[in-house]
Amino acid sequence: MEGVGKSYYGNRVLKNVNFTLGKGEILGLVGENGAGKSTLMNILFGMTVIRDTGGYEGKVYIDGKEANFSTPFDALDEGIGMVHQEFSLIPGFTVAENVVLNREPMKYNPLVEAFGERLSTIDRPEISRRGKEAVEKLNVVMDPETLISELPVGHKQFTEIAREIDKKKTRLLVLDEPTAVLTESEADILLKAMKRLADMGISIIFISHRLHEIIEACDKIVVLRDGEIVEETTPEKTDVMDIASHMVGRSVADAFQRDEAPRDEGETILSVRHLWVDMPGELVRDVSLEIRKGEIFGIGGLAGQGKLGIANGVMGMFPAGGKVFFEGEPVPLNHPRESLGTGMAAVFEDRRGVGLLLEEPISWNIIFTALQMQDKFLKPLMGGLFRIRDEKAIAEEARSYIKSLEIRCVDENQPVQELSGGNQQKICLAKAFATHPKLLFVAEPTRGIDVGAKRVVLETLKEYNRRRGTTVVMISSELEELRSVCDRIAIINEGKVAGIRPASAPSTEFGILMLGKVDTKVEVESR
Amino acid sequence: MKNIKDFLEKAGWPRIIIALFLLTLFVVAPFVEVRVDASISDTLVRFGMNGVMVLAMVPMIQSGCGLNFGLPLGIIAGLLGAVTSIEIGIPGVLGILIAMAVAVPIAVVLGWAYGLLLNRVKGGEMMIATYVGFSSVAFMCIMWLVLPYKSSNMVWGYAGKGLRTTISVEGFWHKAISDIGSFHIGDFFYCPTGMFLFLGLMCLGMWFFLKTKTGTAMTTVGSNPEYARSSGVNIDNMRTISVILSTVLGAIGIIIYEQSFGFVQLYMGPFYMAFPAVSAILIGGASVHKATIMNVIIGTILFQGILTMTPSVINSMIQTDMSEVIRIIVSNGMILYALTRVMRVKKS
Amino acid sequence: MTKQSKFSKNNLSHLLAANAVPIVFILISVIGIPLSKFSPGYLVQEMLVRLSRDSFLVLSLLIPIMAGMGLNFGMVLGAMAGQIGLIFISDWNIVGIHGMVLAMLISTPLAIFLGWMCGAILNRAKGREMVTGFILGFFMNGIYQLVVLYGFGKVIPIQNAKLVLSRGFGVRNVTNLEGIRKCLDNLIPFEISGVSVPLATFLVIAVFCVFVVWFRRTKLGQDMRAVGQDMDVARSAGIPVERTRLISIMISTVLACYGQIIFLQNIGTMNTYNSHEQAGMFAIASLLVGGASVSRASILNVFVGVVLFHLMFVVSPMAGKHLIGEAQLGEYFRVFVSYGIIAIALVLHAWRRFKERERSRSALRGEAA
Amino acid sequence: MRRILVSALLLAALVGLGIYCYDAGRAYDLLVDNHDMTLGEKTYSGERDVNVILSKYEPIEMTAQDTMVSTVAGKKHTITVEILDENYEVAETVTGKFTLKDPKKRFLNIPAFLGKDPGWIMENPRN
Repeated sequence: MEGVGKSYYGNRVLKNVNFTLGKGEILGLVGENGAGKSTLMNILFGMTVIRDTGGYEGKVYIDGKEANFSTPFDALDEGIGMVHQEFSLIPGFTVAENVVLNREPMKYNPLVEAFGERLSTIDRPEISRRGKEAVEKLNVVMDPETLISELPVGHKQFTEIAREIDKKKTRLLVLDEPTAVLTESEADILLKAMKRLADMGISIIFISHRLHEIIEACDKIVVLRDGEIVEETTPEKTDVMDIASHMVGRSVADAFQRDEAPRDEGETILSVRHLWVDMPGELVRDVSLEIRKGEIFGIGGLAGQGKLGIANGVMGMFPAGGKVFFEGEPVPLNHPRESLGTGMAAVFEDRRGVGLLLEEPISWNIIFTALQMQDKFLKPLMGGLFRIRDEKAIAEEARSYIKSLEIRCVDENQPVQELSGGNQQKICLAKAFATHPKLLFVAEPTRGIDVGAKRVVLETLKEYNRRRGTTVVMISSELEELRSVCDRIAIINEGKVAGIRPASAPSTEFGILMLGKVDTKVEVESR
Repeated sequence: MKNIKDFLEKAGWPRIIIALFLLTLFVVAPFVEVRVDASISDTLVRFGMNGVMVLAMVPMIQSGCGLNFGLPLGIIAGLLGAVTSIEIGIPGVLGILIAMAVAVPIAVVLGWAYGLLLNRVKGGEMMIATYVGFSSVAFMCIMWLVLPYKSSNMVWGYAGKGLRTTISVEGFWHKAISDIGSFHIGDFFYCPTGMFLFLGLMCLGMWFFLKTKTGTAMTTVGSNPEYARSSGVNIDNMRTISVILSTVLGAIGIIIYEQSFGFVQLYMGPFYMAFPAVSAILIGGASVHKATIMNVIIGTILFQGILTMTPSVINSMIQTDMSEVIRIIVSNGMILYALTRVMRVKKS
Repeated sequence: MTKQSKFSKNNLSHLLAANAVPIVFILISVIGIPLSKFSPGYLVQEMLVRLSRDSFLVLSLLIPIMAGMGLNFGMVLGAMAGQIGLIFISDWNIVGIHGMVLAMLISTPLAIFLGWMCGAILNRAKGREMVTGFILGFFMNGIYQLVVLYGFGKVIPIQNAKLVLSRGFGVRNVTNLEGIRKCLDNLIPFEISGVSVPLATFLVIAVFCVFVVWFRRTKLGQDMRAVGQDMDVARSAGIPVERTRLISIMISTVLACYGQIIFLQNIGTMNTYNSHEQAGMFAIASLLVGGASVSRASILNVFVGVVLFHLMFVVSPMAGKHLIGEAQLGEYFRVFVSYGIIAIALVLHAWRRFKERERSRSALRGEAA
Repeated sequence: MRRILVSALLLAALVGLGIYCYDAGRAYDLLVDNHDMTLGEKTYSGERDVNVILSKYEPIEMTAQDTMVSTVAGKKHTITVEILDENYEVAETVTGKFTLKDPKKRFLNIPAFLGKDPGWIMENPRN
């Protein structure tokens, strides 16, 4: 790859990426979330999303020839295989059937003459032979005739890799965080299998957050940060600490300025003990936290480690267990109404899915929770027998938030789906502020919105915290943002609290916490 | 030009085609010796008769349970009420009120059970609603034979047991509501103002309900269940309330229908009664998860207009009774359009 | 057919739930038969006739289920095509097995076209194929009546006066198919101990079963199974999902058309305007009675279903008569049970899918602290 | 390319089958007549009882001066006439073949057939 760059709607995601990958070589690609790893792979794999958003700059060479894929199928023909994190396997099929999916060996029969290829019968013994052969290449103990639905998670991953290998022309294999779902032993088998594939001449791009795996398996390591390659080394010349610092070590200059000294507030407002939350993709295993009144508490960590699960668990959106005390009072879990009733509010990360009513007007979006929980904006009808919505009061409230949060819109009756990402985020915030909460969870407030809107959102959070004393719990994968806004930051790794640090702590310390080194001195006084 | 395009866009092509079709029928009518005032009055009467049943569709659509093909469940409650009121034998408006008084509690119980069932099968509601409706009508066929009703003009002559398939309400509450304040212009035009008032009252009630806290919550559940849940709304309760409301309105709707129609149709009578109501509200412009009171009114007028006009006008034009075929094509075509259109909306 | 997974304890209860419906029906029959005082010989004869008559129609439902389209309520379109073919041959007065084969040949292109249209519409209503198919059946019924009640005689010439309504055009309500009555059934006359067995029809059905088993082995069959289980994965593997679903509906519609012709040749008369609706409803009810579900159906389900359903269908009116002395009651009971069975099966399926999602999610649950 | 050829062939075969079925399956209502018949100058008397068997259909027993209707499928048929004596024993059997060409000619006169007169299949003389 030479001089590859990409920008989405104006903000630059990839800048001048150059690297080469030899035959049978394993390249470790490492970088924080949002550093551009997935965009780079989308370019390599010719995903249509790249072409739809204006193509890319620079050149990609395969075996010296320039390659320009318009669809993933071109990449497949060129011998590039991709294994995604979420499995693309048919549950009801056996391992062998999945390995040869849509490339089934076929036997001729007369009907083919009249009705075409697709009526030729499938050669079942040949399928299981090819399945067994692909599985053996991985040196994994797995019966190719078992159904996928009965396989342990690790074996599903191997099936997917086996499928890519079975394609005759595969020369380059991209593994996107394959070990994220594997146990230690399964990860080792995978690494050995990768080495064996490399020896067979297949070159591999290995993306993972577990730096010790990168060091152990790769021939070459590339570190990506903010869309730029900041480091290209070999395992011998580096170690976990060095890679971590490159991944995270942004020069302090262009981070957000911290304008006032960190302050230590009063007693605990929210105490969470041994919380587990069953949220798909964001599993929380055992989290204990103490959040002080009036503080801006940050929760960081890599994607999929469970940081988003905490807010959803406490607010009762996903099945959860453990003890949660708000202002000393126990809060029953699994009932959103209870958590909201205690004075907590939340702005969830899935804006379009959970946070908004896309077809309803702005006013309705903003006042709904307040109306629902605190019976605001209702006026009595026929002497209080019924209470109906007070349209006038609703319009006023909406207009006040539109002004204070600078929401660019025609008027308060405009359907929310016509607004930009930034304005939609502000509406979610307004919805939470309307209930005047004592404690506000905010998940990924600045994800996918332009820089200008980011600043306004963060300023508003700080302002509400200072003026109204609302305790804010901010969950974000942008470490720098947390450090610029929060007083203390907890890092979550594999569903547990890896460690809690004051915001002023050096970013490398956070980098280590993120990468699975559980910190011994966890500042939690368990009461 | 732009706002015409917007209007077309908002109104949706099929509705315009049907409206134009109805208009041409009215224009053509005088040329084929069809009395325009008689057909208008006929359309209005049918509008009053079916209005409430179409209104019964709104709550379930709003709360995201989809089109209520299980309306027969509500209709059964209404029939039970009507039959019991005739058994008691009090005529006039009081008789109707008794019928409703009996029908509503039954409808609430049926609606509640039906709502619980639908909550367990989220995603597949419409198909299950259809067959729950069908099997309950079939079940009632058995019950009509067995239930202990003795009133002479309802029971089979020879056996003295089991209800007749159609029971006349002539002596009891035929047009009891329609006649309140009704008036005639010339000898053909009859305007059942009583029925309109009642329908107006029900629509107003629904309009207010949608404004209350529960009503707002129900609409929110339909538009984005996760949003509602995150704001402390108990989704299953809201859906059950919407199903109960829809079933109760169905029960009241059938009683209004009967008092104007003049006969109570038992056994397989209500079997296909859900489809006209569903297609009417869709013609009114409702989608599978959004419906307003205006959709009810426009849809019922358009649909009933076509039902009344086609037999008279088309028959006299080409001397064949095409009305039944046209009704099937228009009514089911509309539902089909709504079902396939939903896919596009989701994608965009 | 996916292989049955091993039975652990909670799977057993799951298995009982899956086959609850056939078990219930066996009970109904066990109670009903003695009550109805039917002689075993009569019952066996009746079952054989009905098995030969309905199995083909029910088998035609297997392929869409395999392709994940659920119960193909749109099979009514195939039945309509078959009936139009029969109208033509009775108009031209073609008799015997030739007549039946000709009817099939004529109606095939029409069935292919209707199948293609139904498939295209169902592809636009992904996720709610069944209710769309159901309404499409009603809609096409309107078009069918338009064509048969008004088209025939006016647009399409009809010579045979016996067929035409008194007003000069449109086909009569009851079309007599005397010419081809039982032509397939008696093609190979065969009797054991006084019970006549329509051997030829069973041969045709056997051929069809072999076709279904063989079809599962073809690439197209494998693609359909893949599409049925997970459309997105199939699409990312390069399988043309829309086309595969379309082909599955087309095949099913054409087979339903043949099934209807076989069904009507056994009866000998055709009520032109509602026998296709009945056929659709009974076929689906029989399949569900056999223990099939909306996502999984096997040939065994078909035959068990047809026997059990028709056993109940024959027995219940007589049982009602002897029990309460009211045949009408048995009649309504029969209608109630057929609709009830479909409702129960649909609810069970949707509820189980709801539970499945629940169970797979709980597998992810972290160990509680 | 080959596939188009093969499918065209298949289509042709199906159409052929259709035409064959139409031809073989077409039912005709024939009038089998045992009356005296004069054709040109020859007259054939129909005073004996006969059994007429057309292809595989049920035998038609006919007394003298009798007419019966029989429906047959297809154009080519064999005809066997069994002439009976007084005590209804088969005295003589005469067989032959015929194809129905002219749609109007549906009238089979047995005496003319027995007299080997070529015009034994004719239009119905009465209407």
